[in-house]
Amino acid sequence: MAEKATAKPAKESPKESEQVSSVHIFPEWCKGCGICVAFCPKQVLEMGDDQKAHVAHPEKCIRCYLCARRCPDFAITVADEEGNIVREEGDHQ
Amino acid sequence: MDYAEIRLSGSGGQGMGLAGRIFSESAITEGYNVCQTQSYGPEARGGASRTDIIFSCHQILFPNCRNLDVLLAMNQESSDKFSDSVREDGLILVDSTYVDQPPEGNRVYEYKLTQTSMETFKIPLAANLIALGIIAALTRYFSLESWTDAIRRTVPERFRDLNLDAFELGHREGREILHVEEGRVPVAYDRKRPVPECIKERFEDRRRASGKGGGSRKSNKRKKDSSKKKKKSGGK
Amino acid sequence: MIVPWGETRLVQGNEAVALGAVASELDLFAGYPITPSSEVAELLSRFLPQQGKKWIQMEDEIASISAIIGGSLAGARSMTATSGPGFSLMQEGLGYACMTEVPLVLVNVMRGGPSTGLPTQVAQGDVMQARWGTHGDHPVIALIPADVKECFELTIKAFNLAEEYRTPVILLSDEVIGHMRERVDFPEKEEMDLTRQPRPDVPVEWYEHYHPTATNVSPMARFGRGYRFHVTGLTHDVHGFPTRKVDEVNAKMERLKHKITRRLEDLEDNRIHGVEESDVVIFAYGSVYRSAMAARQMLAEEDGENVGVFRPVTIWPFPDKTVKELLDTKDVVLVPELNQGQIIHEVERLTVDSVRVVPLHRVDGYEITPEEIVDRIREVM
Amino acid sequence: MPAHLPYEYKYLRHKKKFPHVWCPGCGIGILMGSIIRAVDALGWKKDDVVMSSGIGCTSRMPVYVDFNTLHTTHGRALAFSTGVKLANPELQIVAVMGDGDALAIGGNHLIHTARRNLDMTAIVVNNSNYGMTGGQFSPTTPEGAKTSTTPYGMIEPTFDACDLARSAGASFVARGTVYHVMELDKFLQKAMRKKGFSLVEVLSPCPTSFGRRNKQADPVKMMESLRDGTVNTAQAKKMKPEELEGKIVRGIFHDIEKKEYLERYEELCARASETAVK
Repeated sequence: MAEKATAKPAKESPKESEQVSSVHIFPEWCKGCGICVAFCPKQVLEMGDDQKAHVAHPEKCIRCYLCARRCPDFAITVADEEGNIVREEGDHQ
Repeated sequence: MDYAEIRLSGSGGQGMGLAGRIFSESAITEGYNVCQTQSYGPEARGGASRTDIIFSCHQILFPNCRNLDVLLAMNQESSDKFSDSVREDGLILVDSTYVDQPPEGNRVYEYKLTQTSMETFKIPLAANLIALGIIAALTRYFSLESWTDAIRRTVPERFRDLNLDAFELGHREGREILHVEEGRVPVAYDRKRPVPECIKERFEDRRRASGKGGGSRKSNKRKKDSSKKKKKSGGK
Repeated sequence: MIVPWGETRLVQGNEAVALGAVASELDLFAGYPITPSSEVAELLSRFLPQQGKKWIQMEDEIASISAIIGGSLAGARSMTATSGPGFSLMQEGLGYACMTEVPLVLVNVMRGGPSTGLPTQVAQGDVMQARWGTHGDHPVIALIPADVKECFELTIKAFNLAEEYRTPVILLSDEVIGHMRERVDFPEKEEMDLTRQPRPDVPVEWYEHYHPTATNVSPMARFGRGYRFHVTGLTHDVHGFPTRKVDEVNAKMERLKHKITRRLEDLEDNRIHGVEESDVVIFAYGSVYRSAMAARQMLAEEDGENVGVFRPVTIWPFPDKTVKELLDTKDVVLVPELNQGQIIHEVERLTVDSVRVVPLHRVDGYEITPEEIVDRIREVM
Repeated sequence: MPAHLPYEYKYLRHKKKFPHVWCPGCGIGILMGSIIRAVDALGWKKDDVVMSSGIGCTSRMPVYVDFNTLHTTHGRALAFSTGVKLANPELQIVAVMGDGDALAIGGNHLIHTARRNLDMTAIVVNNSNYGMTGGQFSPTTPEGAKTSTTPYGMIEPTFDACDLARSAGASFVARGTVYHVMELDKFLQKAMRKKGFSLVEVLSPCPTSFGRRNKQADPVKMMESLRDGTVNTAQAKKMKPEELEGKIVRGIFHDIEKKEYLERYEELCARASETAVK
C-alpha cells in the first residue's frame, strides 16, 4: 500500500467527558470492531453513532490496560494516576 | 444510449463489486455488451476499491473507463480522485455521510447513502443499492424489471428483500430529484426529506416477522450529545 | 448443468477458465491459493465434487504440479491454476512433465512482478518464463486469451492440445482478463471439439511408452490398465527406461523437439487485421491486443490511417514464418507489452534491419491505454 | 499527534500509514502490540531485532515495526531467517507467519529449522484460513468449517502445530490467544528469551474471511469463542476428557534446555581448526 500520510493522525475530536479519564481513544485509528467495548470489565466504553468507541463512564476505569492491549489498532491509551503513559515495570529508555 | 462508462468507487467492504455485478447483469438483460473490471489493494476492508462498468451496443475493446458518464463516490478520497475524469454532462453521486467537500460539476448529487441505510435498514451495507436506485432513476438506463431481475439473480436469497427495498428507496429518491429538476413537481424539494413511510413500515413488518425485532448490539449506542456533532451539519 | 451451453451470461475470466475445464471433462484439479487466480480453484471446488470428480488444495505449488502429473499418468484429465510466484515454483515439475510427455493444463494468471510485486494488478512479465522457465531444452505450447469468451474456448483447446501432443499446455491469462466480467454468448456443446486421444491397443509386450511415430507422439497408456510402464525424469529410451546411449538420448531429444516443430502450422493461431495493406503494424497479445484494436479504430477514424494489428493467440511456439512473411516489408512494428520488452526480441529476431521495431512498455500495474498507443504511432508515422 | 501516545508507539514506524491494513477485529494487530511489549520488556535494542515474515495478512506486520524487517516469499520466513542468524548470531529473530504460511507451504522449513534448534522465535498466527487471498482453507481449518475452497465443509484432518514443532526438535513450544493478551505477553517474553528454536501458536480471529462464512462475522463473537473455547494447562488437568472435548488447551507445552545449533557449529569450527593446525 502506498506510503501515505505519516502515522501521526491529523486531528482528535473534542473530549470534555474524557478529560479526567485515564482512557483515551483515538478516533482516527479506531475501526469500530467493538472488542474494547465488549470486554471492558467495568463497561467504561461504548460504541458511538460514528461506529467508533467512546469513553462513556471514565470514573469506572480501574486501569487494567486490557482495552489498550486488546485494541488491534493501537487506538486506545491508558495513563497512570499522574496522567502519563508508563509501562507496568518502570520506564526503559 | 449505445455506450456508457460507469465507475462505482469507495473502500473495501462497501459492496462496489456487488453493485457492479448488478449493473452489468441489468445491462445484459437488455442485450448490451458489458465489460466490468475491478481495481483494489490488499485491504479487504478500508483501502480504495472501485468497479468500472462499460456497456455498449458494439464490441467493447479497452476495458477500463476513461471518461465517465456516471461516478458514484462513497468517500472523500474517491470523490477527489475520480471526479475530474467525469464527462461534461456526466452525473456524480456522492455519499454525503462521508463526503464533506463534493466535487464541482453540473450534475452533482449529494445523498446520505450510508446514514439512510443505517436509519432505515439498521445496517450500513445497503448504501450501495440505494445508490444504484438513484443512478437507475437519474440515468434511465435499463427498465425497472431489468434492474430488479438482476438483483434477484445476483444477491443471495437471505439479502434479496433488503436489497430490493434499498434499490426501490433509491429509485424513488432518484425520481424525486428528476421531477424537481424537470420542474414537474412544484413541491419544494428538501434534501433532508424523511424516508418514505411505506418502505420503512414494510421493512419493520418483515423484521418483526423474522423475529429479529428490537435493537441489535450495534444499535444500543449512546445518544450523541450536541458537543460531539460534526463541524459541518447535514446535507448542504 | 454447470456449463451454460448456448446461453448468454455475465462471466468472469477466471470463471470462464473453470467452466472451460468442466466442459473439457476435467477429472482432477490440484492447486494452491494465489491472487489473482484463486477464483479458478474456488469455483472448481464447488463444481467438481458435484460430478464426483477430484479437487484438492495442496500444501503449495510444487505439490500442486506434482499431483496433477501423477493424476494424469493415472488416467485423469488434470489442471492447475496459479500466478507468477506459483508459476516459478512449478517450473521443475513443468520440465518433468515435458520430459515424460505427460498431458496437463497449467493456467498462469499473470500479475505485476517480479517477486511478490503487484498481486492485484496486471502484467505480462511471465511470457519468456513460459518458454524458458524450466531448465534444459523442452517443448512448450502456450496460449494467450484476450477476453472472457476466449478463456473458455482456449481452456478447452489447451486440454485437446495437451493430449494430442502429450505435453503440458500453458494458458497465459492475466489479472485484467482473469478478474474482468463480460457478457459471454456460450457456444453450443456440438460446436466444441471435445475429441479424446486414442489409448494404445497393442498387446502389452509390444507397448512402447514413447513409441516413435511420424508425429513423434504415440498413444499413451495409463497406470492400472495392464501396461505397467515406467516413468522417470532421467533421459530414457522408447520404453521409458533410463539410458545414456548417445543414439537413444538423441532420439528422445529429437522427439521432444520435432513433435512441436513438425506441426507449427497446426499450432499457429493468429488474429491479423489489415496487416497486408499497412506500413505500420501493432504487434500485441493478451489484454494489450484490446488496446491495440481500440487504437487501430481511433487512428482510422481520426487520422484516416490503416494501422494493422497482428496478434498471436498461440504465443509458443512463436509464429516465426508468418511474422517474417508479413512484417519483413513493414516500415514500423510497434510492440506494446506490459513488461520491459520480451516478445519484442522475437519480432526483432525475425525482421530485417529495415523494419523499425518500436517498444512501448508499461510495468506500473495498469493497462496500456489506446491513447498511449496512438500517440506513439503518431510519433513514429 | 494524539495527546496520549500508546507506549508501543515508539516501536512503530511513524511514516507508515495508520490505521493499518488489517480488518476491524483482526487479531494480528493485538499480537503486534504483544511482541513490541516483549521486546521492550527484554530490553532488546531495535537494531538487534530482525522481524521476518512470509506472505499473507500476518506477513504485513514487519513493515509497521521499527526493527530490521524482512518480508520474504510465501512459507520461507524461517529459511531466510536461518541465513540471517548464521551471518550474524547477535541478531534476535522473530518470524511471524500465518497458519498457511507456516504449516502448509512453509511446513518443510518449520520442521527443519526446529530440528536444528536454531535460536529464533517462530510465531504462527492461527486464524484458520488464508485471509489475504480471500478465505481459502488452511491446514488448521476445523473440520466442517466453510471457506472459499470448502463450500461443502472442510474434510481434511488438521494437525497440531505445537506437537509438530515439539517432535521436530523445538526447545520451547506454547499456544496462546489474542484474547488472553496478558498471558500472551508472558508466553512471548519466555519464547523470545529462550536460547534455541521457540514456537508460539497464537489463535486469532478473522471476522472478514473466516468469521463471515461461519456465522461469526462479528469480531466480538470470535473473541468470545477464543475465551470460551480454550482452557489453560492448569484447568485442563482438572477437567475430565469429555469436558475437554472440543476445547483447545493454551499454555507452555515444552520448555527444555537443548544445545542450540550455533553452539554445535562453534564446536565444529573448533574441531576444524584443530585439524588445520596439525
